[in-house]
Amino acid sequence: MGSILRKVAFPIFLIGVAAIIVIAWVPALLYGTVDSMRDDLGRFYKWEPRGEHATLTLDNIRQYLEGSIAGQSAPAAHIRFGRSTAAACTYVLWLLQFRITRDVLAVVGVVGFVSLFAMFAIWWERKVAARMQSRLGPMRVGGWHGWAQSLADGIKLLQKEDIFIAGADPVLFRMAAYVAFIPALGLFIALPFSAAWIARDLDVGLIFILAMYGVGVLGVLIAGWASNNKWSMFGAMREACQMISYEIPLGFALLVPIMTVGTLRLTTIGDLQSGGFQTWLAFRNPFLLAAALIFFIAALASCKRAPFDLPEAESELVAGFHTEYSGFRWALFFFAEYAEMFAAGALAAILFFGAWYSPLPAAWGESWRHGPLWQQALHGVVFSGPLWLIGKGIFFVYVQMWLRWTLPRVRLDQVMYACVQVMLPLAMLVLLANTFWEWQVRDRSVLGTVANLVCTAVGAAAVLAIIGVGLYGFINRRRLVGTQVVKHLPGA
Amino acid sequence: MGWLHNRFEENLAITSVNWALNWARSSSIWPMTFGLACCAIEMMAAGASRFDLDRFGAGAFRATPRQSDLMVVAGTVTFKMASRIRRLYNQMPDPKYVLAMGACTIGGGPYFKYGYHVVKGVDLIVPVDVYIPGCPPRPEALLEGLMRLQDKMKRETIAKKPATDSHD
Amino acid sequence: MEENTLSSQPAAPGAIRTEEMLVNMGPQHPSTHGVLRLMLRTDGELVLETIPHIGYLHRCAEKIGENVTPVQFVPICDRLDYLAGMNNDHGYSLAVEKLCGLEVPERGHYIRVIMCELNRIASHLVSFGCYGMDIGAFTPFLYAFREREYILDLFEATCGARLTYNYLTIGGASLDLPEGFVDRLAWFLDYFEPKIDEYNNLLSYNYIFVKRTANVGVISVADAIAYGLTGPCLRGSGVKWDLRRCAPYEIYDRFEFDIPVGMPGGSNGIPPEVVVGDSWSRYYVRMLEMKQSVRILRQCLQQMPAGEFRAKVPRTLKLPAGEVYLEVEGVRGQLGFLVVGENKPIPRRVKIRGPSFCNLSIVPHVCRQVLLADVPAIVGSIDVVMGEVDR
Amino acid sequence: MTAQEVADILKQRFPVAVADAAVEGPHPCVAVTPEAWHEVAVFLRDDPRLAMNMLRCISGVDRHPEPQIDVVYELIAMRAPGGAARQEPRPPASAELWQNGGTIAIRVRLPRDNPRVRSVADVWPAADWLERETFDLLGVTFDGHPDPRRILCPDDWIGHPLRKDYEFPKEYQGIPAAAAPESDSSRVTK
Amino acid sequence: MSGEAIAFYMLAVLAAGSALGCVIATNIVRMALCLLGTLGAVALLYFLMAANFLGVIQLIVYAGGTLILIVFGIMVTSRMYGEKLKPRRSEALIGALVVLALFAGLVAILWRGPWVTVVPTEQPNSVAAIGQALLGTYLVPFELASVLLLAVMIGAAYLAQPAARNGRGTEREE
Repeated sequence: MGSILRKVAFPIFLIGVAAIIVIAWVPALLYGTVDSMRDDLGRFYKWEPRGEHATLTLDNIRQYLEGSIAGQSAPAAHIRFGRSTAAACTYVLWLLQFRITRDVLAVVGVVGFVSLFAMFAIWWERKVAARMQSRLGPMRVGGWHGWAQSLADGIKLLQKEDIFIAGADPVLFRMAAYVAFIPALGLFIALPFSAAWIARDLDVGLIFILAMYGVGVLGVLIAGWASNNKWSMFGAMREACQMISYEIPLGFALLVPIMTVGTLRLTTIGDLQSGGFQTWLAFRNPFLLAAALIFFIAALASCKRAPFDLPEAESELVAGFHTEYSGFRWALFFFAEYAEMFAAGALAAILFFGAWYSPLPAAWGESWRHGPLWQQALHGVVFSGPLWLIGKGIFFVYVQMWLRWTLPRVRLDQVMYACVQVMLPLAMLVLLANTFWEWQVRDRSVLGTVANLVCTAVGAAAVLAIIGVGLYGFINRRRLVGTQVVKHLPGA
Repeated sequence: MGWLHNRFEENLAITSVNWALNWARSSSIWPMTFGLACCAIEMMAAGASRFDLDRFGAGAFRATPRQSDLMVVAGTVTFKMASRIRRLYNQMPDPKYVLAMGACTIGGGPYFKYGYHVVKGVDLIVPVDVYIPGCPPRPEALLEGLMRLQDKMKRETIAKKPATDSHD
Repeated sequence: MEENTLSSQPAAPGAIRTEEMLVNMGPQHPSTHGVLRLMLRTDGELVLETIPHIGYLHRCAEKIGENVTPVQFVPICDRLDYLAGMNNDHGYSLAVEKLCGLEVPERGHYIRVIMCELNRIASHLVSFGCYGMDIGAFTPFLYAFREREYILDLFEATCGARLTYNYLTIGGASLDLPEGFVDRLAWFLDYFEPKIDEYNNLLSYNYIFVKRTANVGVISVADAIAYGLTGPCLRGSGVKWDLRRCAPYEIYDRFEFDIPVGMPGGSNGIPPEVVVGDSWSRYYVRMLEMKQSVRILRQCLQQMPAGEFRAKVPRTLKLPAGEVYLEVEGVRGQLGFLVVGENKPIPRRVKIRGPSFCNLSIVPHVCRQVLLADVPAIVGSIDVVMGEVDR
Repeated sequence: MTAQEVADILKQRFPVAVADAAVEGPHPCVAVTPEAWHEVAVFLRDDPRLAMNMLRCISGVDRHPEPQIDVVYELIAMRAPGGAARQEPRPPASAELWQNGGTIAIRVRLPRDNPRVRSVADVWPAADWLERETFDLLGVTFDGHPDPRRILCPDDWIGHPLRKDYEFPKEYQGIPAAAAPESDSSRVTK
Repeated sequence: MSGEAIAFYMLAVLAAGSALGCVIATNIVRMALCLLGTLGAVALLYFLMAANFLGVIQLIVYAGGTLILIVFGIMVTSRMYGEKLKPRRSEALIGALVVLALFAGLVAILWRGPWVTVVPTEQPNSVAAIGQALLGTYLVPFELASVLLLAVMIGAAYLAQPAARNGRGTEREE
């Protein structure tokens, strides 16, 4: 059984990944279908926008799909269904028009995404770390570069005994993992993957995500307290100190783009950056670039990633707040951490780095957006779409990993010093400066254009530098690890 | 044995689940960061670039026993340390495994005769799954021991065992 | 990890009442380099007092030493400071040779120096890597082990063992150097020397690393001497004292090398935060010592004579009545052996002065009123090997 | 400064306390009576001519059939390059080599049934752990030691292992200690 | 019953139940956890009423800020484990009286207040409107609150000062 599985597992895995992408794509297409259907029918029947006919009936849909509505020669703008398919699709489309259906789908999607991403990120972190350390990382499990490593870890953690500590608070010890995990999941509700791919497009989405970050700390705090272990306690205290302090520069850094765009709605903020690389908010003026940097550092501290990983500092606190957690309960903390990491990266992308848009201006792809299906799909890859946001998020997660495996850890007083004495005044100054900039400097003015161009150049140089370093490392990947290791590389 | 073990009647479904569980367990053996003496250096070397335990999924050294599956007893066990080792073993969640690395942990090694303070074999304190001889064993030997442990894991089952069968 | 005892003594009157906590660091703790156990009395993150508990690796080496012949005891010496087995063998062999009046042939001397200096580099590499890990930088550790493998390959080619060599023995070395050793060593030295600068750039001058270690755990010269600190710990405090120079043994007077000491920050590329005697200085002395070892090794390769590698040692070596106390500059400090003979093949007493033992004894003095995160930084910079502390 | 000179200075200052001096051979050694040892230690450290500022090692030697245990203190004088023998609180770091100002070993002979000597942990802090170790392994009691506990063996350990007539434990806390070598200690001393 | 009604009743039960748990629990951190339940449920109720901004502020200020500060404060100041809170009888009596008075007041207000039963809709730009109101109509109370907070901050800094002088917290950071 094992040998057969080993051969087919990787193709199955690849097919699975493709299938997940397709499955995730279909509802978005169908939402569009249903909405346009309602618009068409509403226009045809002259419905009131919020009247009694706001809900489509099965008959409406069937007629629409069959194209049998009088006076409607080409009812479906972009999809035509045959008679038999239409009957099957009727029920699906009918269900999809309700908000509750979409919400359920969104929650399933979010949970699925978070768990898949966490598993991917854990595997990836091990590979990234290994390559930085001239190792190979997981190679055996599953075949191709140990792709099934996280899966094996997950199944193993499920089998592990869920140790409950004598002397710990029974309720709090068990609840803490959920209190940490649920907010990490919850913040994805307001996190747009693209203008259309969002569970709830809140008008205060940004603060909602911040609030979720804040609530998540409570889980860590309770976990540390309830474990009846001093190392856990130390970890929890450090986490609380760090979070409470860094929320302030984080908030200030976020105020800068908010001030520029004048909204808290993340989809609006994202859509403002559709005009290509130079319209990304971070490159608008130098203060936004500085704000992006401050935001990223503060977010690192909030996600308790190195060099701010004091709450789980291994060489000081054993494993910090989760010292006493075992099995899947511990995995929840891990999932929460990786979810928050991704959210921080995605937030940085949305607020500063062009959200779900590619560096090409979205206007160039406008015709593809309404073209046939393959053009739409291509538009999602080339111009804008969730893949871009996920890609950017993963890139920022990679930067976090990069820092983690490069930098030593700072000390608690230095963390506090950096926050209160450096980051906070800096963030305030940036905010103040940005205020004056937005007040005085017009977009089309000389100063505004020059600043935009300079910042764009800096950003482009950074991107090119990263690509260059990556290429250099890739080309010299056999030389850089040293002869000793190369001998052990497969195929060497 | 974990909470799943010894609960189910043996049948086809259980065999398949068993295979998956054993595969997961043997593919993700997380050792505890726990070095006692000389062998610990070789254990570290086994985790480092040249030998890289992580290739087998066993490179995630956990600092706390609660999250580790494998205790590599690497080095001489003394009487003063014995109670701590037992406590650490008890702190690990089931299913857990012990790998006795080196001559000292197997039976006292060079300290067998005059080592008044040396425990003559860690199996006097905790049950041992795999013994790796050597003083210290080379990292390759540790990898070999890990694979023997994987073999052992792959033979485990969650099905009920006959009552008379008392070996582990 | 254990014995969650709570103490709640009221603080000094007038101050805000605080709870003090006793926490146990070790014996199983990622940063205690083996089985050191530190009891910390803390007030929040502030460590008020540190009490080391040792003996978790007490392997009765001295008892074995007075029950077996010197040749049989050499392998046990390997396992004292298991990161620098060659240096331990060397020290014990020298002590026994001094007691018996044995003369080592010229080539034997050179082999010994080569092995000792190579092992010094290997051990300092581990120290460098582990110290990085104590501070939270994981990657230097892997790099250090990668370079160390080259040295271990050389050792393996020479004597067949990676860690416990039993190579430098009474009267010289147990085997001659293998074919091609000199070339391989020369290649390694050329490869390794630039790496030291690379690692300095990676870790030593890293801003966070300097912030974490500079001005932390400062040991004054007077304290260092009073507590019997030796080796890089003593030199980190600015004392230019190295037995290879101050009381030359073996053939160290034939080589040219510097003795790196802790220097105040601001010059020579040393970060301005650094104070003589702090953790950074101790760490940096080791980095510089690796360079000096490379220098010594290069000179060894140039001067290397041919000939015998081991003196004629009688099959049953009788130790004459009398005692000898001999110290060599081990990797972690002065490694001393007191051997008491009584006209028998087996000595009456072998006392080992492990440098880590004395170096560690300053921990309660230094780890007072420091932050919790400083404790690994200080203990790591002292670089103890528990095999040598507990013996 | 040679061992002979050190021995002469000591003999001159403590004519009674210094029993004999064996300064020839590989291990120059001065024997001191246990009662006077602390005073001699302070003198060794503070006298500007001697300035033995570092205690390198303390070893106990069991002379089993004879009822005697020796405690041997290894001292060394480290001279700062400026020539200052005693260190000021913080002598300046220097780029010059420190000098070896001479070494000496002090032997204190103690009765085997009740070995007692005054602690010198207040003279050289390094003696703190070294004396604890000597107590642990040989059972020498150091009066006035700040922390007279065992250091290597557990607190409930029975006996002092480096005594020649030490009997190996059969078990410790329920863990069997197999293969205690029978009559080995007698083999060595016979 | 519509979905919103179901959600409302569930959240109401959660909020009330958690509040009750907060009163009954003897362990102070468990109280905090119950408080989180209450605050979170109330925030979700706000979301249900399309008062997104209020809900988010409830979460960020009370659940994410104040509650954590409370728990943090508890952990820093009190004994770590196992201390149970048992009110004395007199305390319970006074508490009951206060609660009764409050309850009566609330009932009176509920009785008199006008009830609007409109399906809540999301306001297009509520955040901007709130901002305008705070810096326009209610500027004086807003600024007074800032002055109060400033005073509190200075007071806290003053209180914390001796501790910093005793420790080495300040001397490290120069």
